Amino acid sequence: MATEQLIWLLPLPPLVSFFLIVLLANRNKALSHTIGIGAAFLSWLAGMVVFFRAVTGEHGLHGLGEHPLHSAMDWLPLGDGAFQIGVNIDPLSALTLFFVCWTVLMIFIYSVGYHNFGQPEGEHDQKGLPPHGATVTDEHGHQHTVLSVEPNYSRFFAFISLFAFGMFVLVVSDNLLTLFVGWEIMGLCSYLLIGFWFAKPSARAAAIKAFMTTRIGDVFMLLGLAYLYSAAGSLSYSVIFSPEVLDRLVHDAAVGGFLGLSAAGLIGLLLFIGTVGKSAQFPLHVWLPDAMEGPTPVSAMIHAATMVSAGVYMVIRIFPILAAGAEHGLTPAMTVMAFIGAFTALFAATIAVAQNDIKRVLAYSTISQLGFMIAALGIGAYVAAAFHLLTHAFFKALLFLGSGSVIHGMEHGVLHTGNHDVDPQDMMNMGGLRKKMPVTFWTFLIGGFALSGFPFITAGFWSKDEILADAWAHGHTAVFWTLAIAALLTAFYTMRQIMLTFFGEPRTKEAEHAHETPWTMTAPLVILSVFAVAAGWAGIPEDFPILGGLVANFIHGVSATLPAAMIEKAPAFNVIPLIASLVVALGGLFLGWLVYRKYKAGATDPVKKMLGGLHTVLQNKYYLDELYQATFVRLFNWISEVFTPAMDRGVIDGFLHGIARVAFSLGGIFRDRFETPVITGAADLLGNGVKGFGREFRGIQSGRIQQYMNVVLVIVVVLAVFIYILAQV
Amino acid sequence: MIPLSWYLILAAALFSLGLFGVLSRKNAVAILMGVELMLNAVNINLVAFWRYSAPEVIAGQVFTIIVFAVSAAEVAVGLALVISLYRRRQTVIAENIDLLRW
Amino acid sequence: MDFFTEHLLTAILFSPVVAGLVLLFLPGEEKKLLRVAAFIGSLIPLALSLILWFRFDPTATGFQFEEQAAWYEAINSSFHLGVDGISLAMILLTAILTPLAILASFGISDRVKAYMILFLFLETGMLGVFMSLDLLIFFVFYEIGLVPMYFLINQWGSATGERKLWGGMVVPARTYASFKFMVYTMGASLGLLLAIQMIGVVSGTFDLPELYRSWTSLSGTYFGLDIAQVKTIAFWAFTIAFALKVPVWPFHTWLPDAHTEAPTAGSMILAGVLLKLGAYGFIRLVLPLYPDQAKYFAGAIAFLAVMAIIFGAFASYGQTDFKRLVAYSSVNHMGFVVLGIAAAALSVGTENAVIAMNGTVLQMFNHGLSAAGMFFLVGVLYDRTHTRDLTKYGGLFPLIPVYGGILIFTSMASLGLPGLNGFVSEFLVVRGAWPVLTLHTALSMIGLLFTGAYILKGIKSTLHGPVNKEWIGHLKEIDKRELLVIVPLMALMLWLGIWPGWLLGVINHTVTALFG
Amino acid sequence: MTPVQIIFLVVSLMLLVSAFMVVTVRNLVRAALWLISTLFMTAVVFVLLDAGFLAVVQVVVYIGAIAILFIFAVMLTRRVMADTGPQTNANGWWVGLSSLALFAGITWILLGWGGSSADAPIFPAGLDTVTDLGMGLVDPNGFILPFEVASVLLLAALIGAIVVAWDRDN
Repeated sequence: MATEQLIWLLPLPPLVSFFLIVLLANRNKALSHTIGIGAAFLSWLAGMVVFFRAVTGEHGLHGLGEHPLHSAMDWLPLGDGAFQIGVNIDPLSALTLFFVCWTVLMIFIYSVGYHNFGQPEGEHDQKGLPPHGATVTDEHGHQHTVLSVEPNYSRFFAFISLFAFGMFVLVVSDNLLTLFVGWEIMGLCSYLLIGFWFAKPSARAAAIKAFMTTRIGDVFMLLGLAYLYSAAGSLSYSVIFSPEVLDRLVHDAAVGGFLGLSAAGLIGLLLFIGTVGKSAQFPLHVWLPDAMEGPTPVSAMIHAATMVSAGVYMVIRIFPILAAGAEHGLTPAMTVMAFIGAFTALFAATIAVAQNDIKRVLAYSTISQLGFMIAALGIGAYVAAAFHLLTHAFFKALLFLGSGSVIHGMEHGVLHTGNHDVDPQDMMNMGGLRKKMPVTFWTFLIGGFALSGFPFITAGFWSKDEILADAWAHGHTAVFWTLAIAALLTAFYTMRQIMLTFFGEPRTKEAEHAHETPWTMTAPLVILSVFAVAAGWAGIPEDFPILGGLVANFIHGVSATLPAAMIEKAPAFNVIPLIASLVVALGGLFLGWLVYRKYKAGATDPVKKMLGGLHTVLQNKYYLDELYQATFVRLFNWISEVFTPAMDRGVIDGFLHGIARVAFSLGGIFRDRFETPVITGAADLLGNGVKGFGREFRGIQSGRIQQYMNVVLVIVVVLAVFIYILAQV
Repeated sequence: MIPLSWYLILAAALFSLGLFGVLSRKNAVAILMGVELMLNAVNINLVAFWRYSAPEVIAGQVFTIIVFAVSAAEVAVGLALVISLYRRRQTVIAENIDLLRW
Repeated sequence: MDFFTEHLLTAILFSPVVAGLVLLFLPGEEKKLLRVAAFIGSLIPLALSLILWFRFDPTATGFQFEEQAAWYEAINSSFHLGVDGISLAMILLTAILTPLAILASFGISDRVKAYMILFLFLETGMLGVFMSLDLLIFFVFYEIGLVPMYFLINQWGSATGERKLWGGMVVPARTYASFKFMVYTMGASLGLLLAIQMIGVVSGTFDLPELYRSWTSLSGTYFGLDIAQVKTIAFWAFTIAFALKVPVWPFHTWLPDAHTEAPTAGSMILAGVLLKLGAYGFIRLVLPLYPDQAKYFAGAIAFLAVMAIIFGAFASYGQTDFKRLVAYSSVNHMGFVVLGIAAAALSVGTENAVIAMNGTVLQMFNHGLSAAGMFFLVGVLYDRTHTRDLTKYGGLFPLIPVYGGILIFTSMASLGLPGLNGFVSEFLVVRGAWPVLTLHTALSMIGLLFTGAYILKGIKSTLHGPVNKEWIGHLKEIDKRELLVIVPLMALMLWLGIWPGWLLGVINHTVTALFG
Repeated sequence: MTPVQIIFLVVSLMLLVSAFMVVTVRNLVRAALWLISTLFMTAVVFVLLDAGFLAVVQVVVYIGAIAILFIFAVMLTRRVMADTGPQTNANGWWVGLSSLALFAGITWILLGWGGSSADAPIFPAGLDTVTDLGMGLVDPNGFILPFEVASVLLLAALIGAIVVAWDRDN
């Protein structure tokens, strides 16, 4: 099969799987996950074939950059032409496709175990709530409470299938509109999956929050698309990133002369706001931590492999527009990105330090890492951003799945003791899990070190180092130092997490009874941990001392995606950013170990002691949620519930009722003063007169024939006399 | 010879007598008899005018024949009505028959 | 052209009336028979419309299947019918929605005969508007539609609910709503009638194709006014009549009342087709007859459209009555239609106009599907719970999973989720409007944002959250007949979302010829 | 006074007396008999007017059919009304006066009219009125239409009479 055809087919298996599960297999759990995983596997297979065919084509990645695998067809007939959609694989999408395929397949497999397939159904389990566990009796007659299977098991696979479809569509599309289609389908799925346990009010609220917050970005992105489409006449990558179009966009002023931007600048900013929403950048990041209400595989799906990556993927994709006209320093759009990215990286890292929920820490670290990527793009470090996107996807998926595994183990303990007040996600309740859950521990450790940027071995080190190197090389020192501090904090809170979770003694009974998870969960962890290490080797700078050149720098080829004029060489090796990387990573990890090595149950969190009041602020996420609640949400609620009804019912309907009232009273006056006395009066008079006359004179109608004849006789006589007299005169 | 006026006065007298009968009698059958008298008066008039004005034109006699037919029909229907009324209401007095009263 | 093809439009137009007359002679107590007969009767125009669709030549310019018969010769008004790509889409929409609405009203058991007959008459009224090529005929059909709808709301509307008026006057809500609907619409059509007569007097004909040629190039002085002033007055008369029907802010307040109080099928048709009459009036009459005025006032109309989009969304979000929430969503969605019309008026002759108008017509079709679907689903829930209060539901998803899935699907179509129908049309409208009405378009995004908010509020309050114990065991799953209503709609939504080319191709050719 | 005039006067007198008796006698059977007399005298008047055929018809139709019908009717309805009670209604006198006035008026007019004293023209010789009458009644250019209408009328009256008088109760 031609590769292009294969690309067209690539996203379809999950979509088919979605419909099959929804329509046919929704009562059969085994069939559902078989279909789901089968579809994910097919897509994975297709993805791998496409990936290897793409990167092993003539002239490698550079050849692919110049001649992407591309196929398109007419979709919307418009005017004399048509809007085309199609598929496109260039170095950037090939790279993205690679990690998406892997993480998606791993997450699918992991979900089987996470949702307790094969376990009995719980007696009190309800659809829409997490399973509460089932009571079983063993052969000795003892009653145990064990984990119970998720009641909406099939539905979960349907949703993540659709989610995977959205992501594949986004990656393979050759234009921004179908990219947006995939983008929004994922938005829907994230809504459905965050609200998977929809009977929990918190999950329901989180789902809506996620959808609405990202939608703020989406509507701006829609405007950006409309603008770009009208300015460039197309949304296909091959057209909008062509030098002529870029040139035109740079030299056209933005519509209405908005802030003195060029058209490219405004389009870029509008599209970037879409990413701010999707990739949870400040100030639209608030949805992501709440999104932890979903099942853990969902968190991994959203926060690592797919949705948030999609945001970054999109800005990397439109980088030519953002950077158009950047010959004289950063464009305004890039400046904004660099600022927001760097700020978010630091901001989220500070919050992560003060969180106790194992998933929330990861959520904030995700926001922070995405900030790294955005900041990297903002300073023009295209390759570094793509590289970090790749490595982050692997190690963050690993960390989320690992945390899910930890929670799962803790839930086991909770069911064993029967004390449901213990939050299995709270790190303060853990400790010592290293021995209970060895596979989870080692893989989590790898993931954590990758996130911290543990030097030379882990993937995170290489990608983060590349960002810092770029920042330093291009002289963006403010960005450099901000990111460096963020990286330091990252290493610190990661170590804090590892220490609190796995080291020391179990701090609760539940932790003592935690249990390693089944192979369906640990196997994905192991596979992902391989990538969390190895993915970094693909991007070791060529001129790095000793290690450089050992493995060919594959990642740098991604820059071939850009128009030829924009491709820059990797910055020359500089020792200062390297030292900075080493110091922040190792220093952060050491600090974390130092602070938490002796932490005991019941003791105050050392971080809290150190930070004092600031800790409360951090724990409450700088009170941003409360601020939004008090301003925007309240304002909009007021508009909806008070202002608009008052306008509709009060002003507009009031006006209408006023007219009606005037008409009614005019009618009343007319009726009482004219109609009733004059018209009706006259008519009544006539009628009554006739009636009265008839009543008086009906007596002559006696019914006696002879009387009538008498009358006739009289009249005849009278007439005759009259005529006679008349004749005489 | 007899002047035309004699016939006419005879007819007028007969007509007046018939009219008196129609208007004054109580019995419906008697009223019908009065009607017959009036018709006969008309017949006399018709024949007299025929004879005195244009005996060669037969129209006068034709009218009379038709009056015969009409009066025969009238009597037949009238008497049938009277009998029918008599059967139902046990009366033939015209004054009691006032179904068409208001 | 055989006889059948020549008179295809007449056949489509009057087949519902014939079916209604047949119904008249069926026994009134045979409810099942009446329902089935009405359903079959409404399938006839659908079948004929499909024939029309397949015999329609999408590449030809101008009107097709034209028919002309003498009607009112003294004033040069003739019974002139014809279709082009735009009206064909609307006819198809009407023909699809009516059988589904009749199927949806199988639950009605009160005066079934009258109900079904009114429904069939209503269909003829709507089809007539989309087919007529004569101003007087247009107006006649435009008004005919009001009467059955008035009775449907007034007689079969929701039985409970009251509306307080001034001075302590209290009237039943359905009486209030039907009265408002009728009087408001008629009042606004008064100007339309006068303007139509004025056109007739000035140009001596009511024939649309002829007016397209003569009216726009007319010059001179009439009624002591310059022709431009005359046209401006007539333009506003037309605009207000259609704006009220669409409805555009601030003429929209009849809509939530009428939609909320109407029976389920009535709301489906009201939102699905009747609102389109106004938009169709803009496209068929206002833009071609008053291009200069439309261009001059496009900004004002766009402003009203944006207000409709924004306040429609806000108002919808503020409701606690599920049906009212959906009703306000129509204000929101139809705002995009008017925005597209304004953009096309402003940029006529350019690519922007073509794209905006394509989006507009497609949006009309799409909103017809999704709004009808939403109203139907609200009706299904109401049938079971006898309440529309959102606070009384909650957590119904586990009780009625199939219904829940369908509700989410339809809600998402209404929200404009890519992959479903609403997205394509909204995107095209935004794309077409952006270059010419930038600020308006940007502001309308507030409305688009809140579209999400109210849709999610609907889902949140019904399906999600802790299960409301009251309904456990009392809630039936959606049944087969109801599935038969909603599944075709869903299929169309999905089909149009994934592959809108089949419909847009037909629309596009006409739009390009008219506005390109 | 010619003999014819004398005959006429006698016949007239008998006729008027009979008629007077018809409208005044209490016993209706007698009234019917007086009616026969009146009708017979009318037939005589017809003879005097050279209308022999009509006289015959008068006797056959009126006396032979109509008068007999009257007698039957009187007999059938006799029970309700004693022959002894007053046979005239309350208006009797008043009606009598107006009838007399009518007669007086007509006579007065007749007397004032010149044509009424004219003599009869000579009866044309050879004029066969019977044949003419017969031919006239069936002549399409003559009186066939009134004749047929009269026939239909008679038929209708016949049927009508039967229907009306039909005693459905028995």
